Amino acid sequence: MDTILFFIFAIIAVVCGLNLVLQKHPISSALSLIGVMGSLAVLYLMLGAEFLAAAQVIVYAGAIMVLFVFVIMLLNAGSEKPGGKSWFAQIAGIPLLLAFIAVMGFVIETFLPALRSVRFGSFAGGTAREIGRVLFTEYLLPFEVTSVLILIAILGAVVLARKEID
Amino acid sequence: MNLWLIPLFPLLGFLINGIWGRRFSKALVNLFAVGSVVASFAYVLWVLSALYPLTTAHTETYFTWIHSGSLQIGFDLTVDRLTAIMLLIITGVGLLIHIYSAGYMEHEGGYHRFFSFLNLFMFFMLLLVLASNFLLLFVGWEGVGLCSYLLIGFYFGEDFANNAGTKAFVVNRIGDFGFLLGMLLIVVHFGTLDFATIASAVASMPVEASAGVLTAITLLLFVGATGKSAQIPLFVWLPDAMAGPTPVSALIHAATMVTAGVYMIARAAFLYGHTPITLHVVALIGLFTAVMAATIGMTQNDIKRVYAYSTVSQLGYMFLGIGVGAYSDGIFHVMTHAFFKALLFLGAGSIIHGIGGEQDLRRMGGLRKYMPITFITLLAASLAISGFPGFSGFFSKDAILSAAYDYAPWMYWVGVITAGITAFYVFRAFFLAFFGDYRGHHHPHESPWVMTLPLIVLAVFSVGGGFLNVPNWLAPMFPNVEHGSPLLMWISAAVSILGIVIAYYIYILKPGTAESIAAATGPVYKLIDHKYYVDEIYGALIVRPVEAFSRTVLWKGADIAAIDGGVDGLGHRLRGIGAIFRQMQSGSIRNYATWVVLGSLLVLFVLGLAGGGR
Amino acid sequence: MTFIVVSLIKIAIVMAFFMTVLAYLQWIERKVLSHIQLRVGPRRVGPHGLLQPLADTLKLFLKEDLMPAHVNRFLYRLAPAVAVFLCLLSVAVFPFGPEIEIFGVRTQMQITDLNIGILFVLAVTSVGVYGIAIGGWASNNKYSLMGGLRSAAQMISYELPMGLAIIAPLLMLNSLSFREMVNNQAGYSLGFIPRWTVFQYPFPQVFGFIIYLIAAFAETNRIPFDLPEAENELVAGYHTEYSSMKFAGYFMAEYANMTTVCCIAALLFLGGWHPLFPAPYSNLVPVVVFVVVAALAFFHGLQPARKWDNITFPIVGVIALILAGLFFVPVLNTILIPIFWFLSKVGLLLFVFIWVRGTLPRFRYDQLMRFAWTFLFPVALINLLVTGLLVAVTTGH
Amino acid sequence: MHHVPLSWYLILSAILFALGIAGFIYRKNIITVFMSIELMLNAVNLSFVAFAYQLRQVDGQIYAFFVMVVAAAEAAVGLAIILTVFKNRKTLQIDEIDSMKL
Repeated sequence: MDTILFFIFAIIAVVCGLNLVLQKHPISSALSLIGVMGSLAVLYLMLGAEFLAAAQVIVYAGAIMVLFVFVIMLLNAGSEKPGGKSWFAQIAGIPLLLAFIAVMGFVIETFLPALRSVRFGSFAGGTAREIGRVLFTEYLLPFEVTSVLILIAILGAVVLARKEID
Repeated sequence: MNLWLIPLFPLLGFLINGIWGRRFSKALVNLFAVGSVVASFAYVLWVLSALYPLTTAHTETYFTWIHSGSLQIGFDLTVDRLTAIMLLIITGVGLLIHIYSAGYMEHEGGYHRFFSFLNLFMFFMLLLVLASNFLLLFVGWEGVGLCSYLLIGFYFGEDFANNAGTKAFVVNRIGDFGFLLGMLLIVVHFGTLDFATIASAVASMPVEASAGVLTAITLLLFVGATGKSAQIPLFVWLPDAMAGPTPVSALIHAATMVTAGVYMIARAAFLYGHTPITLHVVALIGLFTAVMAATIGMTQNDIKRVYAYSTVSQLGYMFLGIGVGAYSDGIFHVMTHAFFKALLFLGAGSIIHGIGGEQDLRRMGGLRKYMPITFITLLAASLAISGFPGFSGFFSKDAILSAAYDYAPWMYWVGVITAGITAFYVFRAFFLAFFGDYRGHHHPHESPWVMTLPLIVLAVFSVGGGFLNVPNWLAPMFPNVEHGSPLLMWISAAVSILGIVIAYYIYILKPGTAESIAAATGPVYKLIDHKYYVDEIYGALIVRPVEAFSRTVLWKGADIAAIDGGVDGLGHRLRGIGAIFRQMQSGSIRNYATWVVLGSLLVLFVLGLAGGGR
Repeated sequence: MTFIVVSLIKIAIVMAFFMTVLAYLQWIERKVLSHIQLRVGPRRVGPHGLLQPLADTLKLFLKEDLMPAHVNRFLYRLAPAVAVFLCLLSVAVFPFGPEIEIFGVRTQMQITDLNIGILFVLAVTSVGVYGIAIGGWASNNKYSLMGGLRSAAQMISYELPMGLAIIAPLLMLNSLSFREMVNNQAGYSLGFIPRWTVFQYPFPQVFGFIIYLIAAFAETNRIPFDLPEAENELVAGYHTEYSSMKFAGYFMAEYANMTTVCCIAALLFLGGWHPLFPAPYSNLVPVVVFVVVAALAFFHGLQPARKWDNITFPIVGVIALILAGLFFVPVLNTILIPIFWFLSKVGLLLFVFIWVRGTLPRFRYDQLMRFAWTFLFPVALINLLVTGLLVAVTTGH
Repeated sequence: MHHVPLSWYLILSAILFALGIAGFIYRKNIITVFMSIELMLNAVNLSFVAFAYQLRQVDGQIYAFFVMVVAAAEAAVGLAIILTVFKNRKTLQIDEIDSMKL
């Protein structure tokens, strides 16, 4: 059962990833990115990270991608004009990509020690209770720092994006 | 006994005239300038009378001037019989020349400047003579060089004066360079510069048959002497030094400064005694300088140049005397030469003063009617210099020639011939100036008494100087060996008289013969007339190559190619490298992205290699 | 194997019931609104317009499915589908009854019990924004674009206060799964006060409930916040270009969202299927209610105001009586009572929605946004802080 | 093959990362580039969670969570910048935005 689920969502993720790269219009690549995030959420569930899966959907798909879709809609920029891509990228692009994936695959297969096989539910570490406990004890400082970071980001965004009222 | 007062008086004269001279009247400047020399002369007489027998040197040390490590140099002055003679010459002749120049410089600009420099010269000369170690002597040595430069270049408005001054200074410096090296070698070898200590150290050393350290020291010191006393290689500056006012030529380039070289070697006799090779070199150079200068003197038309070349020639005789070991005869000739050469120059000065600055013999003549005193005093001087029996020149020159005969007979015969030539060219100038009719277009007139009085005093000394028996006065310092048979004396006297008769014959009886001889001898005459092309040779051998070398190699090569090339080149190359990296800032985000990815892959690769995955 | 069969059956039951409720909710709304506005509402189709929803769906179904030319084809079709799919999704986690034993099978009256139930619902609502945003953008006209943007912005803004309002009760119920939350609300403190979150001991979540409701109105673009598709301003907002089934999709999505939100409110704040007062008495309440309904029906049936009243009203009365009778069957009793209480709470909240729609005027867009960020959000924060403080104090660790 | 070995998850994350890089380099529209960066971040999150599973520790997930937070902040600021860029230069094509001068 797990393998079937894994394959379904892995393929969805890869297809959406490809779609993101190949699509001309940003809105379609945005939606394909949402597809990738959804499938990743499911994979997180498979790996026992429930809270993270929910967070992924809420934060990534629900908030960040909405921003992206918003900006795309607001700017209403058309699809990319063809041409202008360096000849090197045209020719060497794909083979290099495959080479990179092959190398990473090789590295993963050989270097890493015995990896477990993924059984759904065999590691239930990712519950909200567990993450909450760890987050507010061991990782309290990073948590506070990131909250400050988010505050700064909000201020920055507001300042940058508001219309000049002058 | 505070000997330091002797040089102090001229120094004070220099300072006073130098600082406030501009505001003083001529009389006041005279008062200080001449007054300081009079005081110094009087004090010298008083000191010498106090120390009369003076068989041994009287040294006074005042303070330690330099103390670095083992080298200890003190500011200490010495007086011994040799110094006594030099002091008397310097202050005596100096005083006469100061009085003379008061009249001569009457209507010249920069009156106070002239006298302050003259006093400064006196101070340095006295310091040089009184010094009891090489370094203090060297201070005086440099000081007089400086003053000669200042005084030669007195008419700094004129180009020839400036060039002559610079030439004199540069040539002197070259000589001083040799002197400095000699001193350094002494310090290295003996560890001190004091005459007494060196003398005691050298006494125990063997006489150097072959070339050793002592020979090197003495030779280097001799190089300094040739520079200062205008001998063969470095004499070129003296004839041009005539660009200065005549009293300067008289005092510095006749009586005192040029004899400094001879005095220095006499002072360092304890060194030269041990190096026969150097003495032989000194003798040879002295002889050749004498011969060469005398021949050039024959063809000169400027009266001061004639006397300048005669100075070079007489200095050659002094070095000959020293070279053959007759130190006392050399010094004796220094004294007599001081008298008659100063007189010759002052006489020439009064002639030039009389005929409005004209110096060319061809535009003089028949002046005995207009300047009787100058005529008589100049006659006495000419007789003295040509060694006419009974006059001072005869005694000192003859002593040197007989000593030369003992040393090497051929030297005697060359010396005698040169004496004859000397007599010839001196009287040539004398007859051209005073006999025949006046060829100039000025109204010649006799100089005032303030100029003629010193002439008379000097004339007396030129005639009587020979009887001051200097050699036996210096006996305790230099062993005086009786030498030469009377026959040699008569031969030299006869030759000099012959020279006078020939000159009389050519220039008085048959005025046209000079030109005919010149035409007849043709190339030889031209060679001599052009002073053996010495200046041209130096120019070609040294000046032009050095100039060319500095222009091509130093300027173009080192400066432009190496330094500029290096610096600008570096800057250029950096810009080149900068240009390469500038390409990276192309502004295209895709380039940046590619660089980012490549960079991260590289880091990944390195980490993979290094880390190797735990 | 039984798991799949049982869950399939449950899904079938819930979907059937849910779809009919959606349809008739539309009818109820129109009837209530008309009575609020002293008018009669739909009466033509079937008795008292009861068949009106059926007529509407048929109409929408049969209408020609327009496909405007300048529209982004794929996204135009995708948007309504996404909207409908997402709002139906969250029903899966709502429990409407305790553990029961039917035909020898022990099961929970709930399609599935996720231990991150509430997070799942939150995720679904946050993703729900895309349906509207993309719909607005894809139809490629200014009004729908503006409508889509505004409603998306509004939903996002109100998602925050709603999220905070939801977190507050969680502190007290300290579990994310709906079933455990409702179980924690069982029992009565001081004998008669039910331990619903709204009345629970450390800090009754009355404020949380109110904030949640307001945010819920905004989330579902209901009246006070329905500016995006307000008729007189942006024509029809994001679904201007849509017709027939696609329009029906949006329509259904709106009502489905409304019911979902009410279910969450009922489960979180009003104690799910727990009765208002202790057991023995509460069982009688449903019977009493139905008997009263039957009486009213017969009374109206006797004095027919309209042509067929004398027939329709008695029929209604009889049905009510049958229902009342059902409650006496011991086996059904355990099932029906919890459902009754759960549905009555949800029904009450839906009535509130419709009631508000009939009475309140519409917010202007900037007022709406300012209200969210400057008032609702801070109050929700304070509520959360106070709850946290009191829970920490009372539980004492 | 009853269960999937963890290495496949890692390979999947590698593939997604590679796709991210391709998009990052290849695309010309700023927003698409920005999104491919987000994709890369997601790929990293996946490997984080995979290793959290492998090591039976929840720290990996915490890191993934923080990555998500940072990505949110970055997206906010980045999109604001893209807005201003578009306002000033009327274009989103990377090649046309290559000099500081407008």
